[in-house]
Amino acid sequence: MKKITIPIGPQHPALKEPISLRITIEGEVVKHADVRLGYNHRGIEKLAESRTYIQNIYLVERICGICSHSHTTCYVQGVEKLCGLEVPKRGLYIRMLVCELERIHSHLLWLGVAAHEAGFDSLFMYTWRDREVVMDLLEIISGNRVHYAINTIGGVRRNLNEIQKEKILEGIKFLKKRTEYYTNLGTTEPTFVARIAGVGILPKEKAIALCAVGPTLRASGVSSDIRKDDPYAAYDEIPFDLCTADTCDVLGRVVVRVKELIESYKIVEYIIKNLPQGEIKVKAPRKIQPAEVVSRYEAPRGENIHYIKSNGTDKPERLKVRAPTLANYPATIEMLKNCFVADIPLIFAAIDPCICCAERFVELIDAKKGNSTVLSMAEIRKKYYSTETKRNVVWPL
Amino acid sequence: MAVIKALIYLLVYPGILFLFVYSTFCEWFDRKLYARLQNRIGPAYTGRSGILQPVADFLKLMFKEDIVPENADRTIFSSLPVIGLAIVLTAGLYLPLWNINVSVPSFNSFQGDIIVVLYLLSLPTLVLFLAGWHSTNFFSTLGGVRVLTMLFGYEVPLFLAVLSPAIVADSWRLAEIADFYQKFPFLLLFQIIGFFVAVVALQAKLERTPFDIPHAETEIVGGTFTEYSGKKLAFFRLMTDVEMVVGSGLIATVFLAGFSGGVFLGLLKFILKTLFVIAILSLIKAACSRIRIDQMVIFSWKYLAPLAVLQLLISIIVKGVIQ
Amino acid sequence: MKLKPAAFIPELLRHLFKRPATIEYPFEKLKVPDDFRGTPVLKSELCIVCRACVRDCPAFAIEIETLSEEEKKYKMTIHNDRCIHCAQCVESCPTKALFMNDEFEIATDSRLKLKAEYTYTRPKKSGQQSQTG
Amino acid sequence: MNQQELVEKIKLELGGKIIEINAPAERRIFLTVAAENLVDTMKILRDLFGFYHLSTISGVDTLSSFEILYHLANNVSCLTVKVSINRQNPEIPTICDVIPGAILYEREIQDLLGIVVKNIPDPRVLVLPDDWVKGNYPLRKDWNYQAPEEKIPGEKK
Repeated sequence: MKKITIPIGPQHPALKEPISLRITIEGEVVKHADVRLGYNHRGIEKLAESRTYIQNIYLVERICGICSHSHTTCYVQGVEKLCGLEVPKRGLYIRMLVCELERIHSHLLWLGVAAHEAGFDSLFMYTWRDREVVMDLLEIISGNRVHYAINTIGGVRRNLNEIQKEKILEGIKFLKKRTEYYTNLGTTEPTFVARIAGVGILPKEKAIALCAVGPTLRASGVSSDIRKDDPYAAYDEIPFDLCTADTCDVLGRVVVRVKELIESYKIVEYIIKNLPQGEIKVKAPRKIQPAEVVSRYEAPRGENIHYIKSNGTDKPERLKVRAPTLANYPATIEMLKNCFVADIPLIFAAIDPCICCAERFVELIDAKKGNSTVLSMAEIRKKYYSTETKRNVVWPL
Repeated sequence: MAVIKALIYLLVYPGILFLFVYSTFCEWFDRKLYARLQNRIGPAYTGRSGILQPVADFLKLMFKEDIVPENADRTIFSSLPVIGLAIVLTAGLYLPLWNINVSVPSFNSFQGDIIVVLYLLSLPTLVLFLAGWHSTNFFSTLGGVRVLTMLFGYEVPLFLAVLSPAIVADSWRLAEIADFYQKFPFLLLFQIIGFFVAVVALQAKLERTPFDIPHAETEIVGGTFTEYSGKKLAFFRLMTDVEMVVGSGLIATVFLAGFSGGVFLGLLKFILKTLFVIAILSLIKAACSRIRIDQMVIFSWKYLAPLAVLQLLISIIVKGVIQ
Repeated sequence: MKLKPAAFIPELLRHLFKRPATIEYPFEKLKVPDDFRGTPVLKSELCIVCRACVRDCPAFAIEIETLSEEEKKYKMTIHNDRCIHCAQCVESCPTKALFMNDEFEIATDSRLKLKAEYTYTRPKKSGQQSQTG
Repeated sequence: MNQQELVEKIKLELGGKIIEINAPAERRIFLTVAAENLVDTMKILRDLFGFYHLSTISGVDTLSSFEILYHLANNVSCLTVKVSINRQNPEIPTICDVIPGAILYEREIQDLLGIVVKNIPDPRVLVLPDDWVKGNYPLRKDWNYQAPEEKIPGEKK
């Protein structure tokens, strides 16, 4: 059998964002996978060096649209540590509340995307409809659906009132019921289970060696969660369980995420019931003495780490961001080997890829080179499709 | 007179015009029902509750830019959509819609027309395979190969299931089979297994979830249709719609006792019965996730084919008891 | 784990008789919450030209031009085409001269239409304001 | 094992390899070693202390040298191994043999800071475009990017 290489991306219906996976297949079986980044670079790390600490909150928020709160919290925590601020309890609790609501929305979104990649559009529609509930809650709390902008250095920007609390509890009650229904459905519908069980195997040792993070790692049976390992905010005061699965496949990742959803509902309820009174923020200085800090955060997709170095001015010397998706790419390549072509979107979606999260380094516009070359379709074909690989697809059975 | 009648038959009812109008209506019905099952609105703006949306889509595609890949065989690539559409339209003519008197066979109703319809319904699959193969795109080629692989899965169960009512009715003529079950409707109860096998096989033939493997968009982009655009894509979409009407019409004829009662009552029955079959197809589409090609072949040979054989056995026994 | 074929069908059929969850958007609209962060608006009579908003805006969307130093006449331009609706300016403003309204359908065909300009005199004790926007 | 014990044990095991070690905050340790001791240090940290997880590799350009920071983590602490290298001839050894998951981060600092990672298993460009002009390393402090002037369509100046 002859091998051919097919491009999945940078534009492909399975990918919601641009990334290029070069897949070498033999018949319907994937033999090798390679990943090429760089389609979505915005130069955020470079840009952060020329902006003040306050402006950078909103800059890091725009690293990702789905886990926007995770980046700001990670950044803000780091800056607070740099200038030694003690954030009031109420502020921390509201911050955690948004964290968990964001986790709920991200996991529901992911469940829908996974269903869509498996061709299960009804489940996709239903989960996304129910996700609107948590989106509305976030809008009520923060004033916007995607970029909540609730964090500021030294606390949070908005307080919570009784009506909002009630609405949150109501929404969580509804979502709890729905999530239980989806768990039942997702694990009993034969066509869906057939697609996700035993697909994308990542053994425990491989997961550890390749530095996988988040649900991908936990689905391989490793109990690692920054909220437990390295409690930030006030997570050490909140009772919750760490969710793992040992099937090491896509089904395991679904199970981990659904379990985490249920844990998140519990955390939200706990936070609302035990919300401390008091201030929500303290005043922050504009300039920060030279120091360095490593801030870690458990985003819905896994460990998010920011390294911040200050130099005495009101701008950081260096801000390094590592989003969870980048850490999961080596593991994904491992998972893609020897799977079917049909499983590629599912396996890739199972790490919950956020490509714009993972790519934030460099602006790509070359100022000197103004003229772009226009290639005709024929030239592109000649360039990229050599004639000998034209019709050599092999019979799959 | 015969010529005029034949022309009306070919061009108006139940020929091209009727099939076009009705298949776009069926697509709207399918889309609307699918949307409502998913708690959405579905097509809403074109015409009353979006009823003209499929026509609008068709017209829009007709005016879109039409691109033929450089390396593709131009003639074959361009002619395949038309051939496919012609095949399914021809198959539509054999549905016993205008057979007021069964004892007088009209020119399109003859012994063995059920075989002809089944054969004509197999051809679009080959057209799709050729379309995929001639697109010279990796995704299309993969789609084409998947089309053919799937054909070996569902075709045998479909044939066995559709032919077993014919065995009981002791005829290979669609009008006669329908007429037979008009007289003995209770015999249809013995064909329930066959009905479901045929519906599932039709779902696979129409490449709808859970069998939309050849054009699974999240896996192989557009599959067979990746390189098709403009008019050609419009024809292909129309071909699938007409195929859905003809396929559900065939199932309605052999399993739901056909469309007796003259032109108007027959038309009403035709619409109701095909919509019933399409509703089941939509429900299956909404309730399942796409399976893999290997799982599909295993499913067909492990469950569908044995069930079809079982149905055949039941039919033979029933026939023996009747006689 | 038990597999149940067609486990989804009862739920699907139940929804057939329910109202759709989606709405026909341009004709029907959802309500936004009270403190929604829409478009920034300046109450020019309150502005003391401290330039805190200009300093903190992460998108450099606010500009204050001095038209005349003696008359204390200023022009603030809010570039809504750059604005990222974070409401940091509202936060930074010491006199609460800026606020966010609940407008979210601000798409237009030209970026030039998105500029909001306010010409005003800084209030001393009594000040007259003129405003164009 | 708590943080203080961990620091003491690391001091004991690594001995002379340590240039500096301090623990400024809870669950945070910063450790400075020389570039030639990096791989050994990583091996010891992984095998004896369970630092399997490499969170990321950061590079800082301090204008006099490059600081490469390896953020490792286990369930007790988050340890940052700092390596300072010469700015004229920036070279570090690869740690992919010790931690295979480091490959993407090494390729990233290779692209963005122009640091040569010796014996890297996969030296291809990861994030920069294929037609990127060689010798431009965007995250270096002396590399400045001037954004083109903003032109709004239809604007009269």
